[in-house]
Amino acid sequence: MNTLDLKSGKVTDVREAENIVVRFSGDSGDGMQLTGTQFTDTSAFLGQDISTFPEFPAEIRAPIGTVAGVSGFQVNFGSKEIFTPGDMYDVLVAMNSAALKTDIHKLKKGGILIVNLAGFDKKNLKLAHYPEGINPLEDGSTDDFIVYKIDVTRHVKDALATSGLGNKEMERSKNMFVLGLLFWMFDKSMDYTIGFISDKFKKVPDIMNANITALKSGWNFGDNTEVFKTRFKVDVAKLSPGVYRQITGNHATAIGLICAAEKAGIQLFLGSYPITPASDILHELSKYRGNGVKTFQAEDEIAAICSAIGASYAGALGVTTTSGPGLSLKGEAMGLAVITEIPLVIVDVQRGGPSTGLPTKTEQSDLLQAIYGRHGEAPMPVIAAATPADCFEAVYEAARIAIEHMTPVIFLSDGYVANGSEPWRFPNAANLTPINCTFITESNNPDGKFLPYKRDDRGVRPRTKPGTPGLEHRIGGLEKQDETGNVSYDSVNHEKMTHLRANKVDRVADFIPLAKVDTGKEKAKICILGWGSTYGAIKTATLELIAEGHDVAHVHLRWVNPFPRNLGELLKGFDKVLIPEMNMGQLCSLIRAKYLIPAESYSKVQGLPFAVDELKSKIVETLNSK
Amino acid sequence: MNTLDLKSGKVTDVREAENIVVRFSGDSGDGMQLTGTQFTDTSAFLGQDISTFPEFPAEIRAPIGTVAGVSGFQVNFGSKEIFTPGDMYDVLVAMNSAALKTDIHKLKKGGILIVNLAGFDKKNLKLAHYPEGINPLEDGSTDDFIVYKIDVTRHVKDALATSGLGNKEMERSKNMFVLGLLFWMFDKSMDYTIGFISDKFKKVPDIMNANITALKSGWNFGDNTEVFKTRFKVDVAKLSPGVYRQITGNHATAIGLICAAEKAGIQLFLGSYPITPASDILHELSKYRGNGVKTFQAEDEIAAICSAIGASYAGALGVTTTSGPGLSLKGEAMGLAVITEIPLVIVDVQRGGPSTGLPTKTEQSDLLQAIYGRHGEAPMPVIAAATPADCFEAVYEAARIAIEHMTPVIFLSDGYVANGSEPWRFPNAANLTPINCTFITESNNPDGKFLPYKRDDRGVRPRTKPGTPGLEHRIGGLEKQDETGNVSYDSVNHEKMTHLRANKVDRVADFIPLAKVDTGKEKAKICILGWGSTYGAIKTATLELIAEGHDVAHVHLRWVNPFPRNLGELLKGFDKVLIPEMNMGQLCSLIRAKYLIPAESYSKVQGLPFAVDELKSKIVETLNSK
Amino acid sequence: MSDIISLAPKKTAKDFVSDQEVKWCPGCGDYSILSQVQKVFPDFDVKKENYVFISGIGCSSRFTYYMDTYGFHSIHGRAAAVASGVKATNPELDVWLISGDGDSISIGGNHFIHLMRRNFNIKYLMFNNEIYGLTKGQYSPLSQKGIVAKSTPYGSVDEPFNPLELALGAKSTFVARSLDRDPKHQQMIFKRAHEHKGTAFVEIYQNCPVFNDEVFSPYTEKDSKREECLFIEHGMPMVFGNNNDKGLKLDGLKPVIVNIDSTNSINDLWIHDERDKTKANLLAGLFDNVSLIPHNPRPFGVFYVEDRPTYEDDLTAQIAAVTAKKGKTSLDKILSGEKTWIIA
Amino acid sequence: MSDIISLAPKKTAKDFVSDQEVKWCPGCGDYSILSQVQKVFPDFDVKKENYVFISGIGCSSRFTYYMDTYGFHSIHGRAAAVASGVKATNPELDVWLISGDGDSISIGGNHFIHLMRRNFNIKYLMFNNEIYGLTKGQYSPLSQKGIVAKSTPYGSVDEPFNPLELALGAKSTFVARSLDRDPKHQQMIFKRAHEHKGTAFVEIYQNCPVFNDEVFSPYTEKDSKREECLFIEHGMPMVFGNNNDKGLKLDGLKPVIVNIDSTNSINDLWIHDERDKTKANLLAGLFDNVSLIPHNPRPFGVFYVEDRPTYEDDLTAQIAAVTAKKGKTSLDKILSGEKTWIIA
Ligand SMILES: Cc1ncc(C[n+]2csc(CCOP(=O)(O)OP(=O)(O)O)c2C)c(N)n1
Ligand SMILES: Cc1ncc(C[n+]2csc(CCOP(=O)(O)OP(=O)(O)O)c2C)c(N)n1
Ligand code: SF4
Ligand code: SF4
Ligand SMILES: [Mg+2]
Ligand SMILES: [Mg+2]
Repeated sequence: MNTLDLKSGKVTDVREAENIVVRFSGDSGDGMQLTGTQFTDTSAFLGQDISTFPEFPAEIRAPIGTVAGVSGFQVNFGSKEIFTPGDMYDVLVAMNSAALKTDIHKLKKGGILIVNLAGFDKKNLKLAHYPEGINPLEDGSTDDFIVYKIDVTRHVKDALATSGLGNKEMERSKNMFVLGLLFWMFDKSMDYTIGFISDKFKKVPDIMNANITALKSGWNFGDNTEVFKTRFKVDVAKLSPGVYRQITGNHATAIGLICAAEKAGIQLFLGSYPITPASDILHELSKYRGNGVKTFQAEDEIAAICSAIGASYAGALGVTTTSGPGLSLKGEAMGLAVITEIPLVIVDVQRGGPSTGLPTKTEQSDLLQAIYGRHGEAPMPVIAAATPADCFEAVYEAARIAIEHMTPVIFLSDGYVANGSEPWRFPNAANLTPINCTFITESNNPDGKFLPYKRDDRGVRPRTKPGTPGLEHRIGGLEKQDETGNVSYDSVNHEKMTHLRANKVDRVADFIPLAKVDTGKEKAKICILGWGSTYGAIKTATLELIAEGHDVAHVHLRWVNPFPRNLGELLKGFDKVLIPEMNMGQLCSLIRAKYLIPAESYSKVQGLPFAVDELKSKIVETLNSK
Repeated sequence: MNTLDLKSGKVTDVREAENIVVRFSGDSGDGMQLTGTQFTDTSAFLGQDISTFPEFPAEIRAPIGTVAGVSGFQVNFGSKEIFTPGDMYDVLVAMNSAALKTDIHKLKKGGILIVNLAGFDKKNLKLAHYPEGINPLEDGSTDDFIVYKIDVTRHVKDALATSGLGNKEMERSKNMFVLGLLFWMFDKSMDYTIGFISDKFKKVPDIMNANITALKSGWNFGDNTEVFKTRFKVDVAKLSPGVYRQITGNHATAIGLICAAEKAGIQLFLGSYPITPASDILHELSKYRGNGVKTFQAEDEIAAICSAIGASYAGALGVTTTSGPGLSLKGEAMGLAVITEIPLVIVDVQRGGPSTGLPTKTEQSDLLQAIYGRHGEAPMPVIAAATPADCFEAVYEAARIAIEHMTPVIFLSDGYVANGSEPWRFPNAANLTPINCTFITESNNPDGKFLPYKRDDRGVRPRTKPGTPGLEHRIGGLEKQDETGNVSYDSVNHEKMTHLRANKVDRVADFIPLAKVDTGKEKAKICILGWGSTYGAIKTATLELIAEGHDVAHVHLRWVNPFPRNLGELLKGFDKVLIPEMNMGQLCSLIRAKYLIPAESYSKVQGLPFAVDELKSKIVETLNSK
Repeated sequence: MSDIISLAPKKTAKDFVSDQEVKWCPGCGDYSILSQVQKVFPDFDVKKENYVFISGIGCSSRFTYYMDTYGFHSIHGRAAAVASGVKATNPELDVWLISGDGDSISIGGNHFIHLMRRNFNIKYLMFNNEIYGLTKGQYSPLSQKGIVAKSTPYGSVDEPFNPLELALGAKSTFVARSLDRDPKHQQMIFKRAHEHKGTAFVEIYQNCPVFNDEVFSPYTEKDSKREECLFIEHGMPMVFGNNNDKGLKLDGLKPVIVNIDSTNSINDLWIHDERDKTKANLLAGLFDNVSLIPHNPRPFGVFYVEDRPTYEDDLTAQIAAVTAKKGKTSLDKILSGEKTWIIA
Repeated sequence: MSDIISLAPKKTAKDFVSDQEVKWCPGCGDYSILSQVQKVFPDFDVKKENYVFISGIGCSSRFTYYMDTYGFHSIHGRAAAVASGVKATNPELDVWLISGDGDSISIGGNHFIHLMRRNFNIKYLMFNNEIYGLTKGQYSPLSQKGIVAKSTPYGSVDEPFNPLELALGAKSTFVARSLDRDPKHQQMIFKRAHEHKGTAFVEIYQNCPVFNDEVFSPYTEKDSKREECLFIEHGMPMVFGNNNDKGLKLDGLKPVIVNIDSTNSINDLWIHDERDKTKANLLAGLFDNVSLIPHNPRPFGVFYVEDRPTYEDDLTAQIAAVTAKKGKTSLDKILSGEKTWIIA
């Protein structure tokens, strides 16, 4: 529609949209992550639903201008509920040739391409490995898009001519110019970002002013020039009423752990060794010294988990955070936690494997390792987060089960939810599920010696704290006698203990919700069964397919071990079960083994989340196959 | 039958038997392992088939006389083919009260019990925790057996009265007296053992003579006294003609590796960290310095596998040997071997888990870890040994596949096959399957740079040796570009490489035998599917059940990953599939997931092998269930 | 010394004997160490329930089961990491770490050195028998080069560590050596270790009669002990020999053996200064094989002591400082973060 | 120096430049180290194909990709173990190990110390930037106490290692230190390391402009360098200072700073003896924070050299000795063992 512009009074084409996907793409040094975050936060603040997907290179700072150095930030915001950062972009901002090269293939036909002309000079084209003489802005390859070529660098320098800053410093504000322009284009207030800049650079007023000036001149550029034909109007979302914040998965994980420990009334101890993409949990938790949170940067992953085991033994909530390679190293110690029946939360933020693999990419390929990756029969509960905000609840649940059931629990996150963000209607502390952590203080054996392995009716042994008089006893990694916990090499006892440990984990199923259909109806023609971070994409695909008239249902698994009691029954109600996973079909093999149903795997191993469209085609294809 | 005794001319009851199970049981210091080994070797030498089962405590030398200190050695020998050390004993030798207490429950009704009276005095009864005043030899509890109470200690001292040895030294020959007596009882020649003693103690003639005297007086005691009413006659076995030796699983593993490396024409390098029950492979291989075998006792399991990876990289056959806890530690490095596609043999001699568990007991509980126990998609072939001698062939196959297919391979053994022994018709070196190890010396790329990840038609990349001019290149744990092997973060390439690696492992199935029925017929009512060391027990049970008229078949899996191509088809031919495992049903879940057949698990987790009888009942029960 | 003063009646050694059967081989040096620990414990002002023993895996690590205290028999080589977590969580516990030479310095080497630098207030007893006992006789990184053991039938080619040098190189704040066969010396050393505020590393020569019998006999047997051992004491001259007639002198940076006689008086000898790291390194370097002629005696006693804040004290202080400055953030504040918005 | 004499035409630095784009941050100290290695390599009598670079994980460990030699970029902390296997298998290869401070002494600490004692003939370059670069700025076990880094926003409470002391404590046979900003010094040290037959440990101060900028600037910047650095050379007096007017003297076991003037001549100074371990320890102990007044200068150069047989030579010799004595056993003999019997 053509309409009077809200502020300028000019007539522009204002397109209404339910949601818009914007991709900021530039060199690692161009500040794309910051730009994207500000755009996201502003949208969220304005009441839109959002989902983000930051992507960055494995190198700290790969050579400027190269494809290896491209850093991208994608955000999907809208007035409807948003579950994914979007498959294709409506708007692509490309700060240089390498960024264009990397991301252009996902810009929708007819989409808007904004380029920084300075990034398309000879040098940049060469760095991006375009053949000599070829400029994608001029060879017709971008004809399908609405292209805005802007000499951002020049505009910024003009705007800052009187700032007294040097060339380099001026150039650093490029991203703010672009952000201002985007704010104009989507009619978003600059207030949030101005507040942010003022706060961040309060000690360097020159820089503060330069950034604000650049931001505003970006806005003005949109407003004043006749270049731009289109603006967008995206309504606020109909989210449930409440107070919201913006949160990433790793941040949510960190505060979930703090809440769990405090709710249980015990110390939080994190033993961790840095590793991408899990390190931010360590960084975040290390800020809470004021709350008595103890973070311990161990010499390696083995020391990290062992220190956490020691901490739990001494009465804390012991936690260790890592990613794949670290999880592989922790296997032996995880077995120790299993046999000593000590609460422990193991956080694995999955990334692309095997080996060092693709450290900054996402994947779901540690599931079977989480379930089976240690010697002997050493079962433990495994839970996975569906979305960034869900990390809070999932890790809180992990801690609750660990503490209340005296068991190590694995919490699976992945690079996608860990770094992604979304608006979160956070809970009140008072409303969090209580966590019962009781330390026994008197012998549980009327006839004499304390029995550290005498179980209650949930199969759980009592928790003790060293320092408690009269309950002195020894535990360890050798097989233990039932009830007394003394070392026992007895055959029958070993089998009994193996079953007791397995049953304890299995009975966690009595303390978790039953499985249910998330979207769609029971006994639909096809069930899309997912776990972890595929949640948003599957949900969106399901919603769209249902809207298109297909009989599809979505079931999401939060606990992958044990399975909810009714899962088999629920799944058997569908004609077909399709399991999309960012691995080679790991959950699928568990489901087939347990329920003997011909579940089919839909595997994607590209270090990238599923696109809604690819999911939809696969689902329809499966529906139509005989 | 009553018959004239072969040598003495006295009339004794000589019972003919197809096979006999003898259990030697005593204190760790009583030399039971040696006694058992001598008895076994002699039987084997005389042409009988045998199977042994040594069992010893986790402590080096637990307190003398206690149940914790009991060390047992069981041997089943006979004229028919023997596949297990036997469920129950025909003869139990108990050197003290603790030994009796530990083992009497498995002596057959009517079986022979030989006790050393000196081990049943007040002190010993108390150490074995018999209640005050209770002596199992006198309270009727041994009435079901033919009991021979012999004051071995006194007889030995009498026999050695003139030896000039001290009391303690004389007592050390107790076991030889018993052995001599058993030789008499089974009419076995003492020559083999006399030879052994003469060799072992050639530097201490006093001890040598004492042992020989004790041995002979044991024989004479049987021959001269009227105490013994029964002797046994066991024919030589109808084994395939050929030259035989006696071998344990660990020993067979060691020499299998030596043969594989020599057949491939490369060095053998073992990087290992000691751990029960795998250490003997390290001990054995370290003896072969004369053959250029390099053993490296690393500082830990991680260094062990990494040094082996380095060795393979440098051109050797890199091997690492361990048991469960060590396997858990090697996970990360195993992933490195997967992605660098380097040949490597990982030997896991399984023991009771989880954690430190039951170090000296057997179990099959590392199977799923072997298959899934590392982060990311990191598949590798897994093979398991069926019997002690089969360790040779299985580890040889593991090495062959590792070398020819450029992949790490896991070889699973367990405490039972590792320490057990059997006669082995060993092969000629010349007849061993050739192993083709080619190092590329010239670029495989006519157009230029060497392509270290360019595959042949089996999906295998070329092997290089550093030091080869012109082929300099870099490999590592980051995802690699197809063909060039350069680092690549490309999404589609990652998926491609993941599939290439998976396919390479899957295609190993084209180079291994198809699955077949071992005993029984195809499409029988029930198939007993086994893997690893349950082979003997399942085979025996199947043979006996078939003889008893049941329609049972036994299928044994040597390669547990990949499965033989025809396995699904073969299994679907049976009405039922029962999978006995010394774990909680690990293979069973793999089979169910892959073939969607309702295979049932029969689980035993007692640190002990299956008894034939318990298998038989379970099979019949399953046959009869609807 | 712990800050906690016990009001209960004084305990005896027996109070620290657990109900578990001791399962070491007859004649094993471990027995003596167990007994000395049980003997000195009643002298410490620590409540029984506050003792925690943490061990790895090995014959020595079974120790934990035999003490009637809290105990954690962990996994091979990781006791130091487990103990660090325990001590960081509850600094009031009196944490004792028991470990073998393999457990400590082979598989556990990394945690060993990091524990030393961090200086948690943990007492570390390393039972050195220069062999892997529990796995039946492989050589360890402390076994002498050339040793014939199960895994090295032709003699090992591995240069061993000098564990005290390693501990010093890793910034240990307390380094001592004792012997299984000298109960009084052990008791003295355990008391000194316990007094030290920081990681106290005590190496104890421990005979394994089954797999490495008598490797330390020159230092433990009556007829050689006084010639081969140098018992060092802070502030005292370094005297040894059957008749206390020999001594060590420092010739610049070189220790020299002298006879105490008219030319060399006891006053010229090297006076032990346990606060001097250079000298501690020199002493640790007295590590000659007894077959050398001549050779230095082997020192026993406290080599080195340094006052350095413990990890847990620094951590506690940091928590206190941050809390004082910023206060405790309420859960609701943590949940809401800095920026929120309302959807009506 | 390798035993292999190359007959090919002399290589140049360029011959060691691989086709992979170098991906370190602009200004990273790693560039200089790469360039010095490439510069010295043509001077060594080693065939290009015999060089093998083995690294762990970290910014520094990417080095391997940039050398046009054989290279193995392994996993975090394990390069020493991989390299040991390579060298044991093929002693003719000229093995260079590249690692960061975290890779070497945090997760890799155990392999680090064991490599030192075993003394494989491997050149070990540790790029010390006192930070975890690749994971974006957490402190390392070599970071100064109190450092504010990503994982320790209130300042670390970890006492750092002194890596040279640690190496010496672990029986390293060659210990040296150099700086990224001193190309000539690096080249000299790399040559010395290469000449050494055994594990040559070289610590290189390496600036990480992104996460730990300028920690070493006192030693690299023109205006402070000559006051703060003590360049040591075997047989030479220890002189430093802007005008070469200061020196170190040994007062008994204590190093003292003196002004070179009429009272203290250059002849009274401590003469560096790289064969003296006690002095090497003293030198390594000169590790003062520059903010201390007064403080010792930081030494650079070769601290210590010791001749000790390499692991691979001892192993090769043992194989030769056993083979000479017992001969090679045929496979058939191995297969049959000592005792066989025949079933007809
Ligand atoms: C991960 C792991 N690797 C190996 C072992 C086997 N193991 C147990 S104790 C031990 C060494 C024991 O030697 P030491 O620490 O010196 O103790 P000692 O028995 O001599 O007291 C080994 C290798 C194990 N239990 N766990
Ligand atoms: C097993 C494992 N744990 C953790 C990591 C993450 N990681 C990669 S490099 C690194 C530390 C890098 O620091 P440093 O060794 O000092 O090298 P630099 O980057 O500073 O050169 C860490 C923690 C990993 N890759 N693997
Ligand atoms: S094996 Fe050695 S160290 Fe272990 S208990 Fe026996 S004597 Fe002691
Ligand atoms: S992060 Fe630091 S060490 Fe790593 S490449 Fe950048 S500047 Fe160099
Ligand atoms: Mg030991
Ligand atoms: Mg670093």
